[in-house]
Amino acid sequence: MQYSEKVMDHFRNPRNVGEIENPDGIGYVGNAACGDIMELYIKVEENIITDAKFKTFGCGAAIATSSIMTELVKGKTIEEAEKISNKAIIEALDGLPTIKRHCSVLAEEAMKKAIEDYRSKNV
Amino acid sequence: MQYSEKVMDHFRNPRNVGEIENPDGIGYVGNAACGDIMELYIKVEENIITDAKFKTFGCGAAIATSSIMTELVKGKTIEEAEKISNKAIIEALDGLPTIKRHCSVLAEEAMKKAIEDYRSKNV
Amino acid sequence: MEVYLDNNATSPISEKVAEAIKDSFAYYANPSSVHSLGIRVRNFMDDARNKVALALGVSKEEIIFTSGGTESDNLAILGSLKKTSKKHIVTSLVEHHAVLNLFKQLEKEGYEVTYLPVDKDGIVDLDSLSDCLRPDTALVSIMYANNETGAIQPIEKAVQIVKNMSEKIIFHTDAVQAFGKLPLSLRSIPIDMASVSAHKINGPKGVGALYVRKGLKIMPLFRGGHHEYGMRPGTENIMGIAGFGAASDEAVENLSSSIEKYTFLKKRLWEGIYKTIPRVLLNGGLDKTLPNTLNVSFTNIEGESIIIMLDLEGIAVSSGSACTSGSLESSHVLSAMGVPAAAAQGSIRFSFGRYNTEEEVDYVLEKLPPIVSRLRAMSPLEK
Amino acid sequence: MEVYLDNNATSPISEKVAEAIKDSFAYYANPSSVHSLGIRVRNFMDDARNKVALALGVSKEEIIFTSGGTESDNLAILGSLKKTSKKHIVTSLVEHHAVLNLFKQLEKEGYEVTYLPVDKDGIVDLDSLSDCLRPDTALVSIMYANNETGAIQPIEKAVQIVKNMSEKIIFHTDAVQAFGKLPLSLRSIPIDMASVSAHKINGPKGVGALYVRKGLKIMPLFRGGHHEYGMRPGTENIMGIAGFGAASDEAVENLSSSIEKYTFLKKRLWEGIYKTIPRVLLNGGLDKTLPNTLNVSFTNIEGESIIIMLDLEGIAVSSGSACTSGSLESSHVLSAMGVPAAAAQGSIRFSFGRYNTEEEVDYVLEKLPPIVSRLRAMSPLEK
Ligand SMILES: Cc1ncc(COP(=O)(O)O)c(C=O)c1O
Ligand SMILES: Cc1ncc(COP(=O)(O)O)c(C=O)c1O
Repeated sequence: MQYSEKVMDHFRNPRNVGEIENPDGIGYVGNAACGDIMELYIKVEENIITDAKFKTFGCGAAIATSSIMTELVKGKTIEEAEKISNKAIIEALDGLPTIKRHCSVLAEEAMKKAIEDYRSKNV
Repeated sequence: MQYSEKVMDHFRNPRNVGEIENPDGIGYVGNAACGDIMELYIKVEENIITDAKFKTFGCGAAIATSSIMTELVKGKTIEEAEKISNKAIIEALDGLPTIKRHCSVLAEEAMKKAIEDYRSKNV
Repeated sequence: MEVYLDNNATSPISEKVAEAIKDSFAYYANPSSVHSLGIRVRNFMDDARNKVALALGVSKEEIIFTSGGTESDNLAILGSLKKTSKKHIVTSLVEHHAVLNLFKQLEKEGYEVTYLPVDKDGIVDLDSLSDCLRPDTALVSIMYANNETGAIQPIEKAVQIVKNMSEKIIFHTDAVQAFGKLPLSLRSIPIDMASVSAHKINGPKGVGALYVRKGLKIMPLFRGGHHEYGMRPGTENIMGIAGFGAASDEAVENLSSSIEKYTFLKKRLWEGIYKTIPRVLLNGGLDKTLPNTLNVSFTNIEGESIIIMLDLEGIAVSSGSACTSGSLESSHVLSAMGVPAAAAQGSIRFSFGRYNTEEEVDYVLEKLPPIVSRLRAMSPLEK
Repeated sequence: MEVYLDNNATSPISEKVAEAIKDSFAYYANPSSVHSLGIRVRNFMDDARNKVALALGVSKEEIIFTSGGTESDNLAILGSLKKTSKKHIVTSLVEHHAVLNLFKQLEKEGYEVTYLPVDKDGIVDLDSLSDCLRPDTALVSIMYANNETGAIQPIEKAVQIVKNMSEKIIFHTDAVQAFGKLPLSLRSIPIDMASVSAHKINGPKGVGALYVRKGLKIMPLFRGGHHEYGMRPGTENIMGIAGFGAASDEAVENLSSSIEKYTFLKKRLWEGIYKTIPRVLLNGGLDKTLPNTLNVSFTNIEGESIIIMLDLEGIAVSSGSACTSGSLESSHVLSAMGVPAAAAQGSIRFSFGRYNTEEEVDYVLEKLPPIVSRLRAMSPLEK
């Protein structure tokens, strides 16, 4: 496995680690047996994501994809954030080893779940 | 294949190479397809082998076994010569590689045939 | 500081091994050749064969050189199964993939396989072994010591159980991790075959051997010339074999001092970890394992991220076996031992070798606790 | 004088290869490891892979490292047969034992085998090839150049014939003797697989490669980890692979100059023999053979005794292939060419390599005639 410099940067200096108190949405995906768990928190104001944080149990790629996802969504509308695909994440990280692509899928799913959670509370 | 010094000596300096003119017995064994042909000549006087020569087509062991056989039989009675087994030849050569043992059998057979030939002419 | 603690994955070539390899360059002919250059190479190779044999406590006619532990395992198992029509075979749940994946393949091809369970320390259950043997049991393959946890199996007892049932059941052991780390005297046990590999004991990668007890004939894995007593065709890896001989020699020579050193370093590392890091588990225990192997679970964090963090500090370790690193499955060994997933995922194997020092252990003990803290601070399981 | 003319059996390691091997000692980690030491080794290995690929005119993802030519041949043939249920397979009568003995084994196991005949120069008969292909033909394996006579086979035409019949018939070539001695550009022929071995081109023994055309999947010969694209498990022979890479590089670099040199030496040796020794036969001819290989029959005397006599003068040659020397069978290659037994038994292969000189050829030409005379004087066939 050879990670890109971007992945290594996000792994060594992950952005937005932690939890948000009273978040507007939480997305939780994965399980310990699979080796990856991601928990994403978002704060939403007037349909715009103003803050995002994560907690992740997993490999280097899992941590890096979570980290970059929180960066990507900040300042975006809910609709824009929802459209961030795993491919966009891979691109933003200058690539991921083939066997680590599922991490980008997890990050996409976690964000979708967080948005879903936000919506379910705001109907 | 690793030959004993004795084998190498008989191969480098084979004793009694050649034919005997008007031999009392000739033994011819083997064929080209098998890779070995031996021809042994004996001269017999009053039941004693007074001379022996050989011609051999074959590997190092074939040449060495022929050579030592001619040495071993000289001065022996026909009955003594007949009893020289392939084991005796192997011993006299300080051993032979396993896959070369058939050469000692050939030498034994060639001598037996030469004696048979001698007897058939002297009944 | 560069600290290599991944010696169970592979180990650096020693100086003596490097010398033996360089010396081998002068033996360039083909050992099958008739001419004297060939004979010289044959004798040179047999010297090395003798050294490997001595290290195993067997004789040189019983050693077949192969391309490594994986091939040795496959040759032993497939080579003996081709000689019988019996269809029941036995192994353990904690074998290396070279054995385990072969058994899975054989299962697909119609063999009935018993996978023996292990206890919480990774020791194979001998009652299950006794119970599973049948008249149509062809072969039992149990490793001597485990690559991930270092767990040492009760091989002598296992062989006795099998041979009491029937002399004819073939007993093979994967001794790749035990070789050179434990005293071995295979002649004194009625074992049939044992696999070893040079690169785990400071020899070169890509060369191994299979001990095949005198009198036992197995079929080759593939066809060609009459090399290695007809059991393994192909021009011999002279350079690798020379290095393997030297490595075996050295391993025997240094055995007791290395056992002493490894035992000390391992205890120091474990005690340091235990004192400074909460919620750690020792997988396999301290005493029933290879002196050089320490397997620790750092709960609630994942192994690869620990490895990379340590790597950034110059420390090389692994999680699980080197072959499966980078794959998505978690350790089949820890899961057979009943280690829960969140702990199994965070397991790290520290494996010592010839060149490790006390200072290196202390360096690891300095770097490791903050890494675990940082990763735990990110973990959603830490609440 | 020490004159080594047995380079088709194996060849001495070159200086650059020796350097590459020594350099490899610094790349000691396991290439499957996650840590950066492992990644360095992986990249180092891929460098060598690239060099081998370039020498074959293919790309590095198409190269699988093995333990040598024998394993490569077996992997290619068994690995592709395991993927199909078709039961007709084709090879030639003049293959190396690595292929021929495997086909004989497959025949026993129920495959229908066509052994293609050769002409008096040892060239495979292409009409027989066209005629034998059937809807259930699974695989054709024909060597690129013969080890005993050097005969170069019409591989491009053979591949065309096979692929015209059906794209699906797998075409494998044993290119062990052609590699590094002829210009090869496998990408430009629709060939599926090709076997090569390092030790025939001044690389180390015990390492080889199989070219597997992109997109083709074969089954591994044995099981273990996921190495070599899943086709060949076992920790990689880094040292051997490094040497193989360097040897491939050098072979490509020196190709045209070595062809020129070998052609000159071979012609000089043959003309010298022909002029001074009566009743000699040139097996395979001068032009349709590898530039470095000269196979001559000295009628009415036997090969081993010639070899030993030459050996006593410091000249190393062989008769037949190195694998069969010491065995009792005479050359299956010469017999397929119709060479009579008394001539086949007295055949000697002179095979040139990197370090041979004109002086050496002249030395052989001085020593050889009296040896032949002496042995003929002992031969009962000389009447
Ligand atoms: C227990 C065990 N068996 C087999 C092997 C395979 O040996 P090799 O890598 O030499 O093929 C290894 C190491 O990789 C091992 O640790
Ligand atoms: C044509 C040919 N094929 C295969 C082989 C086998 O290669 P290796 O000795 O590397 O197994 C050889 C040489 O021995 C050969 O000449």
